[in-house]
Parts: sequence; structure tokens; C-alpha cells
Amino acid sequence: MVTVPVWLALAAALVPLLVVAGCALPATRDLARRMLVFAALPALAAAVVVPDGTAEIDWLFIGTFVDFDATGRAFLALSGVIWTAAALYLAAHPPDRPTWFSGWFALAMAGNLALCCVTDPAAFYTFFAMMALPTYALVAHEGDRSAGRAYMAFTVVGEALLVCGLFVLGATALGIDPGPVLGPAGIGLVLAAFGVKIGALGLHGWMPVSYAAAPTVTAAALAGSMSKAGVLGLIRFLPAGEPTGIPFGGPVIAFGVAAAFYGAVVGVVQVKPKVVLAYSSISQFGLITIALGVGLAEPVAWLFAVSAATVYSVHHGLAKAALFIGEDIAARARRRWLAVAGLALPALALAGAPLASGAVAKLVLKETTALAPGVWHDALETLLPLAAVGTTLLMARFLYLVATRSLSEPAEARSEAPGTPAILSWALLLVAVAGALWVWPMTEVGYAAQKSLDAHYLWLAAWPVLLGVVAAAATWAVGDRTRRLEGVIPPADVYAPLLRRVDRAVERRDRAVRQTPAPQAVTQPPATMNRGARLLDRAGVVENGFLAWATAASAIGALTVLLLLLAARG
Amino acid sequence: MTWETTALVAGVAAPFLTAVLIFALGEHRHAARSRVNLAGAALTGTAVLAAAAAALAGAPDAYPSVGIALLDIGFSLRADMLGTLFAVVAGVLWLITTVYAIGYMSHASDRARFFGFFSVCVGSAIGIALSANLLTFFIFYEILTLATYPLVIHSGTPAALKGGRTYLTYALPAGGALAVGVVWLNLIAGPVEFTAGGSLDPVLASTHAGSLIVIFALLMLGLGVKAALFPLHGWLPAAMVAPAPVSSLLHAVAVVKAGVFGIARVVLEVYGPLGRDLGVTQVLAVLAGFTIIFGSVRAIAQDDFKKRLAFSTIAQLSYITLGVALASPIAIAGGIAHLAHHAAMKITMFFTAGAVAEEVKAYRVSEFDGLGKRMPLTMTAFSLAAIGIVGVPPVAGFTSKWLLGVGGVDAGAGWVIAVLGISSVLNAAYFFPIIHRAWFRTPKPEWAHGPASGKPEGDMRMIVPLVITAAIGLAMGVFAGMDLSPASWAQAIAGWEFPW
Amino acid sequence: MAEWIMRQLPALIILVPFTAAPLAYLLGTRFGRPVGFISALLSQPLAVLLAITVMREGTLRYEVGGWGGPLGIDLVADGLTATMVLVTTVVGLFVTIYALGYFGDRERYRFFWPLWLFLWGSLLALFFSGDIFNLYVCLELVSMSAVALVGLTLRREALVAAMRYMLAAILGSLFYLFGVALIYGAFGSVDMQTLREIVRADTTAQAALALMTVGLVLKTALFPLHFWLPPAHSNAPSPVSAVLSALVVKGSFYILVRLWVDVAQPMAFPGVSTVLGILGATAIIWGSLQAFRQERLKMLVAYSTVAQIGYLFLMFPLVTGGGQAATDAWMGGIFHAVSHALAKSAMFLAAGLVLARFGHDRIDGLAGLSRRAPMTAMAFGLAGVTMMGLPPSGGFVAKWLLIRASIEAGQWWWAVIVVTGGLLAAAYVFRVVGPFFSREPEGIDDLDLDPGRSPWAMEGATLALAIGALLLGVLGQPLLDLIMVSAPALVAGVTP
Amino acid sequence: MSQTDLYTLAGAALFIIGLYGLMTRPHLLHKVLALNISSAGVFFVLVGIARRVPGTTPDPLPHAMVLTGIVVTVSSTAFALALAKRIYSETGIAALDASDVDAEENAGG
Repeated sequence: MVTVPVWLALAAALVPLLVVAGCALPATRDLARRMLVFAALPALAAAVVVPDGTAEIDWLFIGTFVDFDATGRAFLALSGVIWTAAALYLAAHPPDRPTWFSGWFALAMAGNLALCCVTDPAAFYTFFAMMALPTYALVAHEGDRSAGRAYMAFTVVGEALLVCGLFVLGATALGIDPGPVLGPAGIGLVLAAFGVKIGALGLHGWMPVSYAAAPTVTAAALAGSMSKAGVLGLIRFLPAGEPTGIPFGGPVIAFGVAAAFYGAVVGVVQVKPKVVLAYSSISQFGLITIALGVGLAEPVAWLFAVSAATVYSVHHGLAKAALFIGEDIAARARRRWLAVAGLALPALALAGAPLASGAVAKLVLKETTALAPGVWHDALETLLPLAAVGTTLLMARFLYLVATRSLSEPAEARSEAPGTPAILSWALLLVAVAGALWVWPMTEVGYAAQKSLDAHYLWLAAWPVLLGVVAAAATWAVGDRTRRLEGVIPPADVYAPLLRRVDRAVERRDRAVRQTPAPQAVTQPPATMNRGARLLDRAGVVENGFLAWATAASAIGALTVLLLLLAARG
Repeated sequence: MTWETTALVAGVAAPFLTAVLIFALGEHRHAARSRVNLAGAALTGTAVLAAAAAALAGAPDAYPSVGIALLDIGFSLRADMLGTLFAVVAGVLWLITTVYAIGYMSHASDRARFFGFFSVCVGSAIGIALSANLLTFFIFYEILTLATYPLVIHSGTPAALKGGRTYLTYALPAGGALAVGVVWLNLIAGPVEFTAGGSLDPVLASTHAGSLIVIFALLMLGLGVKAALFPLHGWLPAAMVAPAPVSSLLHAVAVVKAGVFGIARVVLEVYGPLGRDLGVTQVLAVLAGFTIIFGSVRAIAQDDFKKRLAFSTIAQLSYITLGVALASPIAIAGGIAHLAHHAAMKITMFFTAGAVAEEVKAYRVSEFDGLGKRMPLTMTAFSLAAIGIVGVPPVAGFTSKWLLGVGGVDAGAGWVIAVLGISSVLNAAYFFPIIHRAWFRTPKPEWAHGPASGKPEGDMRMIVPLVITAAIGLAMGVFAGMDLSPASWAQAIAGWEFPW
Repeated sequence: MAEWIMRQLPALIILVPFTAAPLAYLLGTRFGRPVGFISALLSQPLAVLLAITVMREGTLRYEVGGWGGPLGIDLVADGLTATMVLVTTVVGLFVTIYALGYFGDRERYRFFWPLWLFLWGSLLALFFSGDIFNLYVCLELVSMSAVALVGLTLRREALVAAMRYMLAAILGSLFYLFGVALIYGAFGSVDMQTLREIVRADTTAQAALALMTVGLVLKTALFPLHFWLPPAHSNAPSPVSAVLSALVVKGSFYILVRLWVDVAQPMAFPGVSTVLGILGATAIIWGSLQAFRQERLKMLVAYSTVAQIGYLFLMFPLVTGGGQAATDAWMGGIFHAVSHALAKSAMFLAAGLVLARFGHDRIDGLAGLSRRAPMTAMAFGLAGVTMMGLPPSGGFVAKWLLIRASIEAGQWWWAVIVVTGGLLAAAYVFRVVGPFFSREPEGIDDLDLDPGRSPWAMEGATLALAIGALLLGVLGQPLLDLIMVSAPALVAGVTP
Repeated sequence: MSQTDLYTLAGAALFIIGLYGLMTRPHLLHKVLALNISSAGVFFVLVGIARRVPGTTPDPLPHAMVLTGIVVTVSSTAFALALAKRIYSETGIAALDASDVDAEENAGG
């Protein structure tokens, strides 16, 4: 039996770079575009066949450390599926300048897949950037400059925070003690940096606008896979539950809880389906944050936290991607009700309804929160179900929007019907949502899956969803009075004014620059030179004095007398 | 004379001889001049590479050296690791720039003068790199100062002459300060040979503390001008009136690097631990940190492309200064590595500036909308270099920034991390808009269909060099871990420079 | 044979120009030129040989006609003499080559060759002189031939300048002679070898020294006694200007050094060195300022001489303390004299080429020179490097030594002056060099770029001098060693 | 006060007189003559010195010097006169600076 070398995982992950190269060369463009669909398959294969293990590639970057384990495998598989689905959809509904888009698409794909395989800070940061920056092209592509700007601004700041944090971790990795200040600061920076990526509360400003403005495939890839890289980053670089001198755990949990509810509340009043999904992501990431917070607070809980975060990421990623793709399909589909029905599956899964992946994921999450310290333990007991209610409401709102919109306007008035690859991609995702966690190789997942079928847990999973549905139905019944709440909070909520101001400023500057003529070379001497010139002229007058015999005579005389005096003295 | 010393002498002498030949050939024999120039550059490149090999063989304590008696200090050259790194950067990039310049100047006048003084500049830069002591260093340093002047004012326009005046007003007094500092230092400490880990006797720190601090200030005054250290940076933007190849090789590599290289020599191989004991390197580090932020902020406001690059250079140079001023081998490695990394990336950008100006007569960032469609190769190379400067991996800029940051932690200087973070954001703020305009904005109608059908996007003698340098910049980052990469080379140097 | 030549060297060296001069006069213009050229060529190996011999065997003495003192004339050559002889000979050669082209065989310049060769010989004789009265005679010979050369063109400005120069020169010589008389009165000898041993602090003798100093300062045109120099040096034909600025002023300076640092050192009295230093410093600043505001190139160069002479006098306050500072100051001062000789002659020759080409030397009319006469422009620029004292020029080494000396002597203000002077020099040099590259006025672009009408030999000679001055900075060590050969006790590192 | 000193002082006086004339009189002829007076003063001193030790035979060397000095002075004076004449014929003024007010009336006078 031949053993597969570990570095193969990284190699497989980087296969999409071939597509990038292909898109760059005129000769191979069309081929490359067609190959895009298969670009993520090697990575998927690697996720299955490459065994756990580590390998050092010392010539790459400053020395790269490939470290392949269950977590990495999970995220690699997730990303592989999502990107393949997205590529399929892209094949069906290419945007304008398709080659160009495919190039950036493949580049981001490569970065996202590769970062699942490495653990050393420099390499991880490298692939993280390779993923995050090209995504700008995928977001800003359809001309909405302000959304792109928001994405880029947050990403750049995030990258900067991240690199600063990783400096500290990199130093620590070399056995340097960063000291009592820098050490915690590093952890804080890492938290904040990945927080941007997962739209943690306060750092979420880019998420709604980008998801709303981006093409569907971008939104799917972002929500399904790329934002999950943030979770992986937290898993990789947070101190595995070691006490850090500063109690990060509590605050992180608090942030998670807040995000979970904030997302729900702000989400339900949105009017665009994609924005609703964005806020649902914010809320879902809140739950993941809670798990990691518990891990930070309770060293013993770290491993649980990791698996919880992993499982939850897989579940949420697949579901969210399915929702985004489905939303677009519904918008194009002739038989909309079918599409809406299809959307119900991931929606329910997300809400955590029994028998769906959400139920399993939430169980694993509960395992972790059960270990939460002190007050958090009981608080989370009650809060998590309520969060589920919120999610249910969000999903209801989403389905309502999709349904009403797609019923309000005739399909033929909009873009062409969904192509076969599009359907295929959606189907792939739906199957994955339905099946993934049941066939998952991780033991704790299997155990949780079993457990989720007990009547007790069935009920535990069911009641929040039912409650949510009832509440949604109620609001819908009340109708007009709640209608007034629609859109009271703009996308990007608290950030909306800032973003608007920035947009206006940029417009102004562009106009200003367009009006200013090219700078002409100006060379009038500075005022000081004139004064200098006057002084020089005076010097000239004095010099003429020196040149006169009379002056010379007195000079000679004076010098003679002076020297003679000195002689007489000496 | 062994092959090592031969290579050493050839590396310095070849450019000067090339210059003599070029002047002798006169204005009109273009083909012959180009041949001579390329041959000279090739010979120089080979020689400095050989010198580097010799340094590697002799490192760290048996460096080959050669010299003659002068002022009881000696006019002597030495092939050491630090020097040859700079020499190789200058020599190799000279070869590339020569090709570029032949293309760029193909319609210009006064070419003999241009290429002649250009060779002199490169020769003195390599001389600076391979100097074994401060006297030799100073001699080449001042030759460089003078030989740059005719290039700055090459176009002969009033604006150019004004720029030249500004340049001299900064450079000449600096030379004076440097001279006094060097003389004084040699008086106090005897003939100062560059020595890894510092050549000053620690005793001096107690006996001559005051003088040593003043001398350090004088030396930094002299070197800081070329290193564009705040507040001595004013000449660099003004010198942008020079032709593109000058800005590329000289104002991105040779001249400015000569300044920071000198700072590295003084801080690491003259003062060594004394610098920290006297508290001068700390001050230097803070000044460099401020310059980084200052230059980046100023760059954002510039619409003139070359000016924006100039301010970016000001900021980037201080990365190197900051690195060598921090008391950490990792930071030192970062600084030294950035010497090479920044060279490759920034020269690409100035090449771009020249190519764009020649091809589509665009000089201002605001004229770049959709340029990526018109000059795809050029703008791809530029974008690579730009993200490198910003510090985006895997381009080399990230490698040095990484070493600097980790080194900052190592040196216990948390503020360095803040500076690097802020400067990354600022760099993005002045480079990403250019990339955005070039690739994401709708091009002018005449650009919309790319380069005119069948024709390349510009004079290939200009496009190919900038693609090559961009590739080098990328490769230096991707393969940073390889034994002979600048990063590894710099880490080896830092190992010896930092025994304390 | 070689042995014999070596013993005869001092006499031979002087004899070459002194025989050539009358020959040139008798043979007239057509043959005067080859005679001058040949004598210039002959002098080279002799001067080099002298340098080598002195380097190897120390001071050489030669008694003319074997008479010996007190009535006889002795020729003495130590390191200083050898250095001055060497620089005179080298500069002389290139000036000669230049003059061949410059004067051609035009009748009205027929006196150039005899006068020039005579001046050459007198200068060498001056450097070799072994007694202070003989110095007076040589001084007069130098002055007379120099004055005649200034008036060579018979243009009225030239004549007036020559007259002014002559009166100043004679007056200076008289001051000097007065001093000689008193010295003889005090010690009963004019032979320097003797005086070295017997001189002592004595009021009369010191008064004598004072008078001699005044006369020599006047002849060296140290500020504020420079009134005669600018007109003379700028109105003379360029080769003559070159010789005047490069060599003639150095003659009287040489005597000053001989007296104050060497022969009369025991009776040197305090204060004078400071006075000379201050005057030198003022000369540097003032001369540079004046140079900067000149409209004509040759006037600018002449005032640059006024400024550069100042550096020579910084030597005096720095040697008095003895020790390493004295050594450095000594080497620095003499080395500056040498490198300035090369560079300044190059500058004047370049100015001459400009005149010959454009018929004027207005600075604002030099735009685009680097295109019309690249070699000339290059020569002027390189010479300018020495004026600024930047590496790798000889001026750099000189300033390096002066700065070092002033730090060693704890008189840092001289270092400040030296640096400032360099910057001011840069100001006036670049005021000229900058326009070389300018494209204004329009139309220069259309000018044909042919290498120019001036014969390559003249440009070559000019460039050679400039490059020589430049290379001194890196290859100057042997010369520094030569300067130190049997140097006066005060500066030989022996602290008094 | 010895004889020598007397001679010396007298010589000095002459020298100063000449100096004064040289500096104040614009006319070239006057200047040249003034210089001759000064040199006469110097020779005076030399001659006086020759008899330093009273009663002994005078020292010949100063005489030799004076003779040489006279030769030099004569020749330089001749040269100076020739030059002055030339200047006068070229410019019509026998003075250095036309600015000298009394130059004209002195000219040729």
C-alpha cells in the first residue's frame, strides 16, 4: 500500500493556479475557463486520500509547514464542494468579461483551498491574502464601486491587523517571548482580524453590502467558504485554551451572543433576500464565536470547541451557499414554487430543525457550551434556543421575500432561465446539506448524529423552530402594521452613514482631479534669492573699494604696522 | 592577484571604464555605444556575482580585499556578504536598466552624456558597496553625488535645472557633514575598517561618548539625505524631473540605497553595540518609523505618478533604516533583505512610469483609467510590484516586512508593529487605487480594444525589462527560503552582524 | 653617468628652460615653438628623477661653480622643493602643449615663448634657491616675466592690469628685500642652511620677518591685498592666466612657508600665524562670494584663485602647535597648492577654449556647452570638483588633512571654514556648470554637434590637467610622502 | 645710536616716502619714481649694514647685493617706463584708473 505524501494536499490545493495562468495567456483562455469547474476536484480528492501528517517545504516562502489534520481536512472538503458548486454555477451564468472573472475566481479559490493545508503563520497569511484580495474583483465586478470599496477597506484593515498579530505569533513560534503586553495584544489582533472575515459584531460592516452587491457565485463562495477561512484561522492561531494572562473567553462569548441576536433583529427588517442572508451569517457566526469563546475560557473545552466550530462551519457553509444559489435560481426559475420549496431545506437546516444538519451541528455546539464557565453555562442553556428562534424568523423572512418577489414580477422579464449546470450545482449543495453530517467521518459527529434522533433531542431541536414559524406566521397575519418596520435599518446598519460619506468624498475627489490641468513646471526664483542678489551687489561695491589703490595702500600699511607691532611684542 | 580580488576590482572598474569608452565614442555612434554599454554591464554583473561567490566562500572572517595606501587609512575594496548583496543588486539591475534605457532614450539627444554619467553612477554605487572602510566609502559616495547631477538635469529644461539645484542644496552640505564626521571618527578611533559586529572599541563609549554621538549625528546627516530620511527627503520628489531610467535605477536603487547602505554599514559595522549603548540607534529607529508614516501619507495625496512613487520610496527606504536600527538579528535581516526586495519592486514601478509615459503619454494617476486593457503586461508587472510594496504575499515585500515585524517583537519594540500595520494600510491606500483605475475602470475608447492590432503594447526593450524585474520581485518572495535568496543571504549576514 | 646626472640634477633642471629661453628668442616664432615644446619634454624626466632621488636620498645640495657660500650660489632640493618642481614641470608641459595651439605662429605673440620659458626657469630657480637673497632675485625675475606675459596681447585692459601687477610686485619685492637686509644685519648671513642654526628671537630680525611677510603676502595676493590679481589673471592670455594662478602665486607662498615653517621658525613670533589664518579664512569666504557674482568666466576663475589661496594660509595657525596637527596641516597646505595648480590651470585653459570658440566668456552665454564642446565642459567640471574639494580630487585630500589638523589642534573653526568654503565653491562652480547642460536658449538643439573647432591637443591638455587633479585624490599618497621628505622639524612630527 | 641704525632709519624713511608716493600719485611716472625712491631706501640700509663692525673693512657681500639690486631695479624701471609709455599711447592717460580725477592733468605732465 503506497502512502500519499502530505505535501500533496498543498499541491492539489494550488491546482487552480494553473487556471489562473491559463486565463492570462490568450491561447489557453477558453480551455482554462472550461477547466475551472474541475479546478477544486484535486483538493477534494486530497481531502479524502491524503493522510494526517506534517511536511516542511523549506524553500517555499520563508519556509512553509504543511500540517494536515481532521480540521484542515474538513475545511478543505467544505471549500472544495462550495467552490466546485460555485464554478458550476459560473459556467451556467457567466458575467461579462468571463475570462477575467474566472482568473480572479481561480486565484481566490487557490488561496482558500491552500490555507486549509498550512499551519505556520506566514504561509497561512500568504494564502489568506491570496484569497481575500482577489475577491475584490469578484465583489466589485458588477460595477457597484461602493460595495467593492467597503469590502476592500475592511479587508485591508483586516489584513493589516492580522499581519500585526501574526508578527507576535511568528515570534512566539521562534521561541521569542513577546512579553506581557505584546503577547495578549497579538491574540487580540488575531481575534479582531479574523473577526472582520467572519463579520463579528462591530466588524461586520462589509458583509451585507458585499453579499447584496456581489454576483451570486461570489456571495455563495464568500458566505459558504471564504468567510469560514476566518474560523479556521481562529482555530489555528488562538492559543489552544492556554491561559493568556488576559481573560479573553468571557468577552468573546458575550460578543458571540450579541452577534447572534443582533443579526437576527437587524436581519428581519431587511428588504433584500441577500441582505437577510448576510445578517443570518452574522448571527450564525455569533454561535461559532460562542463555541470558540468557551474554548478560550476553559482549556479543557478547547478540543470540543474546535470540533464544534468545524462542524458548525461545514453545516452553515453548505446551507448558506445553497441558499444563495437557490435565491438566484428562484429569481430565474419558471416554476418558482419548486425553487422556493427547494430553498426550504437549507432554510430549515439552518434553523436547526430535526433530522437536518443543523440539529446535529447544534448538538455538537451544545456539548461545548455545556463546559462554559460559571454563569455562561446556564445563560447559554436558555440563549441558544432563543437564537434558533431568531434564525427561524430570519429564514421565514427570507423565504417570504423570495417568494413574494419572484411572484410579483414575471420571470421572462428577468435574466435567462437557470442552465443545467446551475441546477446541478444547486442539487449538489442540497444533497450535501442533507447528507454531509450523516456521513461525516468524525466520531463525535457520528455520535451527535445518533443522539440527535432521540425523542428528547428531537423535541429540543423542534420547539424553537416551531415557535419561530408560529411567530413568523403571526407577523405575516398582522401584515400591514409590521410592514412599516421594513427597511427601517439600512444594510450595513451602523456603518451605512460612514460608507455613504466615503462614497461622496471619493466622487468629489475624482471630479476635482478631472478638472485640475496637468501641473506646469514653474521656475520663478524664491523671494530669498532676490535678497541674496541684493547682498551680492553690495558685496560687489565693497570689492571695488578693495581694488582701489588707496584702500590697497591703507591695507598694506595696516598689515605692516600690525605685524611690526606683533614683532615688537614677541 | 587572485580571481577573487580580480573580480572585486573588475566589478568597480568596469563601469568607470565603460563610461570612459562611452564618452570617447561621442554622441553619434549609437550602435557602438549600446554594444559597449551592454558589454560593460554584463562584465560588471559577472564580476559582482563572482565577488559575491568569493564573499560566500570567505565568510565571515576571510573576506578577500585589495587596496592602496591613502591618508593612513587606505583606499581599499573588500568583498563581504553585505557589500556584495548591494553590489549584485546594483550590477544586475544595471544590465536590465541598460536595455530599458536604450529603448527609452532611442529618440533622445545627448545620449553619450547620459549613458556615460549613468555608468559612472553605477560604478560608484558598486564602489560604495565594496568599500572596506569609511574613507573609500566616502570617496565613492561623493562621486555618486556629483555624477547624478547631470542625469537629474538631463532634459536641460528650467524645471530640470531647478530640480538639480534642489538636489545639490541637499546633497553637498550633507557631504560636508559626512566628511567632518568621517575625519573626526578616524581621529578618535583610528582607521575605521568595516567589521561585522562593530569596529569601535567599546572603551570609547565611556571615554568619547559625547564626540561619538555628535559624529553619529554628522554621519546620519550625510547619509540621511540619500536615504531620504525625514527631514532630509525634500530632494527626492524634486529629482523626479530626471528621465525614467534615472529614476528607476538611481532614485529607486543605486543612489538612495547608497544612503541606507551607508547607514547599515555605520550602524552595524562601525558603531555596533555602541550605537545602542549611546542610545543613538533608538533615536534613528524612531526617526525611520516616523519617515515611514510620513512618506506614505504624503504619497496618498500625489496625483503625479512619479511623485507618488518617490514618496513611496521615501517611506520604503526607512524600512531598511528601521531594520538595521533595531537591536534584533531578525529585524536586521529584514532591513537588509528589503534592500534587494524594494529594489526589484520599485524599479519595476519606475520602469512602468517611463513605459506608460512613452507609450500613452500618461503621467498622472488620474489618467490611468482602464490602462490595464491598453498595456496589460506592463500593468500586470506594476500591480505585482505594487502589492509587493504594500506587503501582500507572496511578493518579496511581504518577506522583508515579515522579518521586520517579527524582529520588532524580538527587539521588544511593539510600536514597530503598529508602524508596519499602519504603513501597510497607507500603502494600500495609495497603490490600490492605481490598480483599481487600471483594471476596474472603463478605459478611454481608444484603449478599449487593447494595444493597436498586431503591435505590442510598447517598445519591447522597455516592456521586457519591467516584466523581468517584476518576476524577480515575485520569485524573491516565493523562494525566500532558498539558500541564495536575498532573504536567506540577509539572515546569514544578520547572524554575524549581531553577536551582541 | 647616472650618478653624475643625479648630482647635477638641480642645475640641469634649471638649465633646460634657461637655455631654451634665449634660443626661442633668437630663433623667432617659427622655431620658438618647437624649442619650447622640446624643453618642456626634456624637463619631465628630470623632474621625475629629482623626485625619485630626493625620495631616496633626502635633501640634495648643489654648489654652482663649486664656489659655495657665502658668495657662491647654492641650489638645495628637499621634499618641498622637489614637489614644487614636479608640479611646475607637469603643469608647464600641458600649458606648453596648449600654447602651441593657442598662439599658433602669429608674429605678435613671438615673445611668448622666450618669456614663458624664462618664467619657467626663474620659478624653478626660486624653488631651488638656498639663500634668501637669491630668492629675492628669482622673485623679481618671476615677476618681470609674468608682467610681460600679462601685457603680451597689448590690449589696453591687459596693459593696465600688467602695470598694476608690476607695481604691486615690485613693491612686494622691496618689502622682502628690506627684510633680507635687516636679517643680514642681524645675523650676517643670507644662507638658509646657516640661518637655520643661528637665528634667534631678536626684535630687528623679527621686524625683518614682518616686512618680508607683508611683501610676500602682497605678492601672493592674500585678501585684502588681492587688488592686483583679478585684473591681471583675467586679462592675460589664457595660458598665461593658467601659469599665473597655478604657479606664480605659489612662488611667493613657497618663500613664506620656507621662512615661517622652516628657516625663520626659531624667531617666529606669536600672533602672525593667527592673523594669516584669519586673512586666509576671509579670503576663502570673500573670494568665493566675489567669484559667484562675476559675469565673465575668467573673472570668476580669477576670484576663485583669490579664494583658494586662502586655504594655503590656514596652514600657518595649524602648524604652530607642532605635533600631528602640524604634520597634517603641512601636508594639507602643500598638497592643496599642488592640486590647485593642476585644477586652476585646467580651468583657465578651459576658459581660453571657450573664448577661442565663442569670442566671449560671458557666463550667461555658455548654455549648452556640454553639447557644443563636451571635452571643454568636462574639463571645467572636473577641475571644479577639485575646487569644491570633493572626492576623488586632490582638493579633497588637502581639505581632509586640513580638517583633520584643525580637529587635532582643537581649532575646529578652521574645519568649519574649510567645509563652508567647499560649499561656496560648489555655488560658483555649478553656477557655470549648470547652464552647460541647459537647453536654453532654444535653437542650441539645431547646432551641429561636431567635436568643435578647438584642436584636440588643446582640449586634451586641458582635460589631462583636470583629470590629473582628480586622480591626485586617490593616487596622492606618494606625493604626500615626497612632501614629508626631510620636512622642517616643526612639522616632521617632532614636537618642539 | 650707532651709525648703522641711523642709516637704517634713514633708509626706512626713504622707503616709506616712496611707498606714500606710489600709493597717492595716480600718474604712472610718479609711481615708478616713487618705487625707485623706496628701493634707494632699501639699498641705503644694505650699504649701512656693510659696516656693521666699526673700524673693520666693510663687508663686501652687502655691496654685491646692492649692485645686484641696482641692476634689477634699473631693468625693472626701464620695463615699467616702457609699459607706462605704451599705456599712455594706447589710452591717452598715464594712469591706472581713469577714475582718478587728476589723472588727465597729470597725463604727460
